[in-house]
Amino acid sequence: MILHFLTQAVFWFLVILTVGSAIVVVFNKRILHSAFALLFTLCGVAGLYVFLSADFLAASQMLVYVGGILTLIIFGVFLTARMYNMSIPEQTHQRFLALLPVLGLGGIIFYVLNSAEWHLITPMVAPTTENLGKMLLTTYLVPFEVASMLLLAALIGAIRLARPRKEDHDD
Amino acid sequence: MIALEPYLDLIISVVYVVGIVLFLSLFALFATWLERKVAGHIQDRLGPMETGGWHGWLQPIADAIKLLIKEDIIPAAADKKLFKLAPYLVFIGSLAGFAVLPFAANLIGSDLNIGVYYVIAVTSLVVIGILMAGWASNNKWSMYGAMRSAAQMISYEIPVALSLLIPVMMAGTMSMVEIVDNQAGGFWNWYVFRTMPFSLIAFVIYFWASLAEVNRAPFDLPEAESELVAGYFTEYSGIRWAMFFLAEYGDMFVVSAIAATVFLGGWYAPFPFLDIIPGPIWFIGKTAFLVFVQMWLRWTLPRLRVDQLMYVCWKIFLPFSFANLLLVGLWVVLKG
Amino acid sequence: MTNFHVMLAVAAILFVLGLLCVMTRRHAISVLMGVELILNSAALNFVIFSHYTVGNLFGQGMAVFIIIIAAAEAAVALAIFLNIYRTLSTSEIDKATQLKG
Amino acid sequence: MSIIEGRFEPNIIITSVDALFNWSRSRSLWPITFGLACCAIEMMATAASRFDQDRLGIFPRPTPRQADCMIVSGTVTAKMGERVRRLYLQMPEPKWVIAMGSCANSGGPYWQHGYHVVKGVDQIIPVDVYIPGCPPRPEALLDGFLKLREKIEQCTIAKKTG
Repeated sequence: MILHFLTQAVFWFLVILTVGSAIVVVFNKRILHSAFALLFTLCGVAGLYVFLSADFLAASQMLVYVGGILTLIIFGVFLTARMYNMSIPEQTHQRFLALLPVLGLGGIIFYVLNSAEWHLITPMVAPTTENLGKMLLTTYLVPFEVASMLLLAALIGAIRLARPRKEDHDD
Repeated sequence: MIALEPYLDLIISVVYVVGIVLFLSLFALFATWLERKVAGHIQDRLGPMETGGWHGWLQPIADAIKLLIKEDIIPAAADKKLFKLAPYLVFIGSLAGFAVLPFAANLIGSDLNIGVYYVIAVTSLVVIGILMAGWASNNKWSMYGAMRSAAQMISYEIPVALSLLIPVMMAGTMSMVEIVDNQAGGFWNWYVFRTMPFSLIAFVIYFWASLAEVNRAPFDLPEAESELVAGYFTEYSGIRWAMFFLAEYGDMFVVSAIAATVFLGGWYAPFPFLDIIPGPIWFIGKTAFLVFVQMWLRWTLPRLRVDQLMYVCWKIFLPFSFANLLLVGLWVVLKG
Repeated sequence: MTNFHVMLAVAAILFVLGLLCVMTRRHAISVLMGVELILNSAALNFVIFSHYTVGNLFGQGMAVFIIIIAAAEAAVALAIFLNIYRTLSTSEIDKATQLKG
Repeated sequence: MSIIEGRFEPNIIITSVDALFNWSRSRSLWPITFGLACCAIEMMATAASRFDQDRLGIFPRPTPRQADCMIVSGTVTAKMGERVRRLYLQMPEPKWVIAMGSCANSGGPYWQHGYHVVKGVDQIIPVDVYIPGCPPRPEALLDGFLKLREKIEQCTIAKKTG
């Protein structure tokens, strides 16, 4: 009983963490605060993956999103803003105009969520890493290889794009 | 009388967590003492001698109490929220690694089936914490230190992960306990000595890259006193700085413990007849030895330049790790 | 209301918030953060459905691909933003109105 | 000041806590080294293998935020005085200052005609221990630290009376 209660408490904590920090990401005026709030959103989603018995995905989320993408984003902010301006403020535009379609879409999504009849099964809780690996290297081998090629192409392209041009420096 | 039976797991976990936090603090405290002794003896000095009688063993306690009661400065121009948050993130990143360290066959926080991968994943929190600390301090030295540190840690994560994949491949599992169990029975079964010389190369690459992961010399550019004052924690004082310090020594322990687990046979003795000595002693002993080697290197080698640091990672460690990985893969396939 | 519904709601909220972020914010990197929110919500949805309604791992496989694509996208996007900042010295995407570098 | 200081009346608990705190503070004096002139060479010698100030737990820190005391070793010019003061203000409480050598004590050889030299660092920051000499030997600096210990051991966290 108490274990169930604790699990539910952790679950709700993760939900609130995810949603709350996502709100900060969207509405905070300081872009770096947004970036650091994104950290908590990503961690919250990783925690939700654990509840969905997707352990490998949770670790990947931490590794790729937090360790890779988020660091890239923060570096991006540092490199494209005046670094010593502590607030790095940002103006938003058309907030109220944008709210209309977004709220409409959200309403539709929630209506569907509420009205649809889901055929739920009893979820299985088991380690998934091995089966996931087998799946990626048999059924999904071609998409997997394509994704590797995509990563390689993105890597080379990003280096090519971000490199300073010849005339930019003298040596 | 309340029936304790259903809560036993919970109580055990809570006790374990408290124990780990205590262990981390005590280890970090006495590692600072050991570091000063090692530094002293390498430089033909003695290190702390006076405080507390025998070889100054109370020195870390005095330092800790002093830091606890020191004024806690938050610079007026700093970003106060992030400034306060950053030490906790770094500390959590370091502490989370302890969850999967197998002190013995059944003395482990949680034997995750993705153990090795988990450790690599939670270390990312440290990078973000350091970036946060560096930026929130509003100090150019902190900023440079944080940028260097983040660049270095992200780059060196790749050789670390690639070299850790080699024992994972040989064991066929990422669970810490199973990896150690595959190395039972004498030091010739340890992964560092199997598939010579590939796994030895992997071990060396892992150890060097992990030095850069935890910002230790010769890769301690983020804290280079002569150029960056104290790197990303320049503005931190008192207890907040102590948390960074704790996390740094905790990280040293974690990376050494992983090396001991996946390469050096974890809690098993080097000779089977020595197995009467309990596992945790072997495990902590091996880890402490690697920590000692880290200190030894710190006080022996000069610091690298930034471009040399990146050169070593991307042009030496990375190709070697890739070739290594391919060859070990071939070995595993051929052996069936 | 079960965990299933709560998680679906979380995914939906993340999607909506991401959309709002993409639509309202000006700084290029904020827009990128909105895109990350949307991608996260999609991946979360895949995993929820694969766990609760199908019972196999295909949804998780899809989420792995989403993470891979997000990594590639972030790297390329930041390289482009860096170039925009270098040539136009602004990081607001509205100002980048010409294709000539 | 840290949070606990100056809030309690002196009593038996406070005095024993005082003993512990003063012990820790006096045994772990981390100086920010302010090497300004020839005295700095002697200060470095104090840290090196022959005199080994680390025996006493004296461990130099690069940043004022983590330091407990400041060794002003050498000639403080008027221009440097500002920096000395700023770094002193950046140190967290409780903090102490050791003035090392004649220049830092009183202006030294520049006391009369040195238009550019501060006549003693105590004109800009409070000094706890003066070490005479030009420059003082490492033993003198160590003795200065021992004198500072004696001073710290008389501190209390209790409310100041009177």
